Amino acid sequence: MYEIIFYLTAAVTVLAAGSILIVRNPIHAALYLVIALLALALLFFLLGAPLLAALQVMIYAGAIMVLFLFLIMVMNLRPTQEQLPFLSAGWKVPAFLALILWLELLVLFFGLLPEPADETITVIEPKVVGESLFGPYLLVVEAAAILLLAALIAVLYLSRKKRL
Amino acid sequence: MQAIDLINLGPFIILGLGGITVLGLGILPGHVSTRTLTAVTIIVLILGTAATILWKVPHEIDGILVFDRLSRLFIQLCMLGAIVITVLSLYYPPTQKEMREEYLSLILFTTLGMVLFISSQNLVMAFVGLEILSVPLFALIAWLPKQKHAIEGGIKYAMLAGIAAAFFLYGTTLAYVNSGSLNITALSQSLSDGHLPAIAVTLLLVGMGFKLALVPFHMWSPDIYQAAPAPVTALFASIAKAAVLIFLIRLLCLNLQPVWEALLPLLWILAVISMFAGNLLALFQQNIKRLLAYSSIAHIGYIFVALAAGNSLGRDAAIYYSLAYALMNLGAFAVVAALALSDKDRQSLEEYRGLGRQYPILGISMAISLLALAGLPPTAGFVAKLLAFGSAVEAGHFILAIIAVINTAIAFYYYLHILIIFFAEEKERTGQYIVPLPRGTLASVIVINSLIIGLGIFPELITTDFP
Amino acid sequence: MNQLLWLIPGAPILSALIIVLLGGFLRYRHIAVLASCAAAAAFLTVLLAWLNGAANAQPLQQTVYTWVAVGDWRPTVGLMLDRISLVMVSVVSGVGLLIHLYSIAFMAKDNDYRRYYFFLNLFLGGMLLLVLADNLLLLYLGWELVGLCSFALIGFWYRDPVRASAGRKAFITTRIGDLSLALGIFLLFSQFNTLSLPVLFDAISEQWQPNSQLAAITAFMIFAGAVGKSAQIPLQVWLPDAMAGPSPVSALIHAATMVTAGVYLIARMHPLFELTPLVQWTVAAIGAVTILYGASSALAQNDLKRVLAYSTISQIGYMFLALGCGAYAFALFHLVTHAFFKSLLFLTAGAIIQANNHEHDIHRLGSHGGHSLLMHGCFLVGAASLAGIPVITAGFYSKEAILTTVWPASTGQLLWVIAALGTLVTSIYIFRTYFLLFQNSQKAVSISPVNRMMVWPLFILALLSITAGFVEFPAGWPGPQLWSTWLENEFGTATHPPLATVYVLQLIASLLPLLGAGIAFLLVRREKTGYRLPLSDFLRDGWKFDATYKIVLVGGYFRLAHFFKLIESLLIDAMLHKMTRGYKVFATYCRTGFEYGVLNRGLNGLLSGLRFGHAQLSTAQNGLLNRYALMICAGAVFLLGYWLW
Amino acid sequence: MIPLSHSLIIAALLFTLGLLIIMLRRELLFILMGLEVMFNGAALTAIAAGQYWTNADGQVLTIFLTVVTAAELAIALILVWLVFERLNTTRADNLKLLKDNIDRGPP
Repeated sequence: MYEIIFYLTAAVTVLAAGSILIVRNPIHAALYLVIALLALALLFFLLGAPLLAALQVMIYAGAIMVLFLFLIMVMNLRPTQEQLPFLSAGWKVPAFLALILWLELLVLFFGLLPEPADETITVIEPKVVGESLFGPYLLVVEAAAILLLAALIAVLYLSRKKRL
Repeated sequence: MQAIDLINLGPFIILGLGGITVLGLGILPGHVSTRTLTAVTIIVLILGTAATILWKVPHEIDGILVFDRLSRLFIQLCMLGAIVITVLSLYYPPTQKEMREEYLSLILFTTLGMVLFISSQNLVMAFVGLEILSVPLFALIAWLPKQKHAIEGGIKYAMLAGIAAAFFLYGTTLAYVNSGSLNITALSQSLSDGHLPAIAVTLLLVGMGFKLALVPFHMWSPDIYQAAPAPVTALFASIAKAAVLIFLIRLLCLNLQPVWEALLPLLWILAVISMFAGNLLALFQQNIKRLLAYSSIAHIGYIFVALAAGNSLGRDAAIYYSLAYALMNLGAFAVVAALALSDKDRQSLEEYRGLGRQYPILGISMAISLLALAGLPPTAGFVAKLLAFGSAVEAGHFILAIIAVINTAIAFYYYLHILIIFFAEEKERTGQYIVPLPRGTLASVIVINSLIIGLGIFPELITTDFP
Repeated sequence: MNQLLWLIPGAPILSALIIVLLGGFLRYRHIAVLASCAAAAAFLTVLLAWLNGAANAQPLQQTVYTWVAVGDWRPTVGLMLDRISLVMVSVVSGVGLLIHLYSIAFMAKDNDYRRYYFFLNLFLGGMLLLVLADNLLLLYLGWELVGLCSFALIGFWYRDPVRASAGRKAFITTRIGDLSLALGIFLLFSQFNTLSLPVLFDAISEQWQPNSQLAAITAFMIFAGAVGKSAQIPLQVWLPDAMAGPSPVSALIHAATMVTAGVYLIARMHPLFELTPLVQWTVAAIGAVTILYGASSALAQNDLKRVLAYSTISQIGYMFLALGCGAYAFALFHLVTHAFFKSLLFLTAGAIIQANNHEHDIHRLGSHGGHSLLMHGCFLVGAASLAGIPVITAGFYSKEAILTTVWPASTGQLLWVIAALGTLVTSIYIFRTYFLLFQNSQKAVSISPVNRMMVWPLFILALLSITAGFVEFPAGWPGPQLWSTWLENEFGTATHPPLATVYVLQLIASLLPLLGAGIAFLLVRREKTGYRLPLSDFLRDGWKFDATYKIVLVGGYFRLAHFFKLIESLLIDAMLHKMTRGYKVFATYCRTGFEYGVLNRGLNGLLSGLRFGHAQLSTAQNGLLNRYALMICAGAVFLLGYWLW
Repeated sequence: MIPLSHSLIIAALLFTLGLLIIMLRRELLFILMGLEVMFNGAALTAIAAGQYWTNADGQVLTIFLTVVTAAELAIALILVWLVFERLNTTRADNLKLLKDNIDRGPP
């Protein structure tokens, strides 16, 4: 049962992400992305990371997607007039390259690590994550705070109306 | 966290708090002049440099950051570079009105990113450091949103840097898959099973190769060099690249010796294609910023010649070359920044005709920087090339050394071409906007060039005693 | 003490850098004091070395820094202070200091003081570097630095075309020697793969047989370098003209330091020279000829400074003579005493000339009269020392030592006779100058009081010109022979003939200066009545060397060209007409075939290849974001593909 | 229990899909979405590996990834908006101001 749910969710993720390739309407694309990200949250949950599953839903689906949709509306984008990528001339080389890349990764991953003996999923509790985050990774948290501050300043500057 | 940790973290704390201080000063009700803000920024950077002197013994915090001679040297270099860039920006006409607390704090933050990246011992720290380094750059490149070029450069850089970051991150996660830890030293410990660490390092190399503008990840660099304001170009063409190089050297040469040795043929190929592509692209280029971008691609190729040697001399040569490279490019772009017109940089080579005669100090500085880039004694560029090619010869890579020397010869053509135009007799030049040369610019140009000469005369100061 | 060695050349060079970089902010007084302090610092360091017993200890060595270490190739800036260099360093820094002090007053009125002090300091630093270098590369660097500075200092008043051309002449003439020296150094490096002096000496004595051809060639090359710098025949022509520079410069460069660099070089490289007796004999012979040349030319000069210049040439001839006879210690001894009395003479001459509105002619200077008593005394001391008045002057002791050791060398008797003759002539010309200069000094009223700063150096030099000889009494005398015993370790002992012979020789040699002074007195009395020496024009022009060079080299060249032109016209007219035509056809063929076909096409091919590559790559830089991303992806595929493969 | 390699392969697929989106789509917003997909592929790898090694580092890594993505995306979006406003386009192939000038050719 567990396996079936996992592979099904994975299939949904991949299919939703693949749909972004071919849809015309940006809003549709954004919605597909949301689907992919939500499915990914489920995958996280299934892989024993409940905290991250929750965070994924909140941050991506909640916050980032809203940004996307907001921008699409502000720019008032119509369904694109561009030809579908599979019909345009230059699609073969990128697709081929991406396929090769994936195959390479696949081959390289093959049988690299011994699979663990026990067959159960160990849930990694949010508490453990928190302790790790504010224990050894404290400095990185501080650095991330600076990163967000820098991004904030940058965005504020670039979006200032007065100058334009 | 102990007292010694705090002392060692001094430069980082100073930079972070300094950035916030500059921001705070900028929004005070009473108007604080840009000059004051710049002064505060420079003081913060000087304090940060001073704080590195407190590092006595090599020290490591929780496997996250490491403080040793290598990181100290390059942290000081980054701080110095940031000071120079701040001074240049203050007198850089196009951004003069746009330069307030945001700009200065972003400079400080991006410096913090470099400093973290240089001294990180942990891949997560490295990733976050890399992002702190590059996120402010997105904005700094597009700092003049009135100019279409700038916006285009900004968006291109943001997108492509995102891809590079994704590759870097993917490499990080694969390293984690390999060893269950994100520490660099741990990565080397479980090396026995397969070549997962090698794949991880390769993907990290893609991410870093983008930042370094290594062929074939170099395509962005001329466009962005052209788009960005010259001081910002100087920033990411010199010290940012040096920071990335040092992390690469720390990763490959200091911690993952076996992977390094396995990677040597790959580094060999990358070196050759980078040198050829960079020099060929630069050869007939007429836009000086693009030309310098291409030339720095070739220089990354020379550094990879040293890395491809795979011996300790190669490592030292790469370290020395990184330092020299940062200084030389800083010198060249500082002159470009100093000669900017009121609203944009001079781009075409023809716009520089005769300027070397008009501004003798800048002319001499440009000559020193370019001759150093071309690799003439007694500059640091000569010693760097000597060490790099010497290490290749020592490792038995004669063909590589010969290719490198041929490339140096090709490169000589375009460096001299710039200089000839720079010092050409000027034609009728009336009504030309003449840039008044401020003392700060001159001083920083002089400091950089005396360092180039000084390190060429005393290279032993740098090349001794790396772990 | 080892750690302070760098200060000796370092202090003047640093001060020179400060003067050239920041001199704009400084006044004359500051620059002069700074420069003098730098010289003083160098001298004090040397003094400190003496006090610390450097004279008796092992050679001091300091590697200031290794420039860069690549494999086995480690060019270093290393300094070495052994006894030879200790002698040189003491003289150079000491006399240099005195001349710096003298210059403070001498140059006070000149506007170009900044340039002057820059080059003076740089010169001093270069000379000290030359002397202290522990490898030939550094020595050569100092050698060139000294040459460059002397060029700049001789032509210091470059607005006067004559003076400027004198600088050029000095530079070009010494360049000929420098070239030869460089070739010699290359030869040594190619043979032994090192330039470090101690290593080199070991290698030379181990690997080269005595009389080997290679050794002879190398030694000759180095000797030619020394000849150029030390103004020996046939490269002596630059020195008399070099008097165009300011007098302190003449004293520094052409009496105490630069011209003795050649002597130092040969003394330093003596293990090499000892392998090749032939070259050594050449050194002695050149020295002997130069003695006569210089002395006789000085006899006929009327320009005060030219007298001294020719005298310098001849005195350095004595040093070369001593070097050639293996008496290195005495060569250095004479170098020291010569530095003292010749600097004294130059500085006195400079003061006299300056006090009399830059009048150089000794007759007119003499008839002006009115030289101060001090000048009179100083010049007399210098002249006596130069002539070698027995017992009381330093010049006597050093010259006597050389003469005694010349006798037992090969063809020594002949050389001795020449040298003794030289002594006589020396005495004649210098006392002639003296009598002419001070003939009217009875009516001495000091017209322009000499600056105090100029007096002290003169006084010290005068004292040294008298007393410096007492460190080495001639062979067979009941006095100490400190000098030769002290330098024994470096050079070994010089031989001297049996004592009976020695005493006879010494008696003759000590009578000659007195005789010369007497002859000079008579000569001057007759000269006042209009008498002129036979051959005086010939002598005055330095044996017509300049003219000969002009005729032989320049004229010969033109003759040759003319000759060729004549032959050419004959041949073309007569019989080569047809061949020319054939040649033309051939040339045309070559041009079309080779030049256009191979050269042009090859070069164009290369160029268009580069252009093609540029264009191809440049087209890829099309600004398309997706294309750039594609490239990144391709790169990743390539890198990962490597691991699969 | 899912073998680690299966998760890795799915993650690699997501990563390459994201890359493919970037390479094929010309709309700037689509490119950004592709970037998100790439990042999430990496995140899935990290979570799967965290499960394999049963330690929290994978999740910590993912949290930082989220933070970084948010920061980067914010700036990227504002730049897209600027492009739209100043250059009146949302397509990547209209951004051709910066490129090598190949018409003039070498001198």
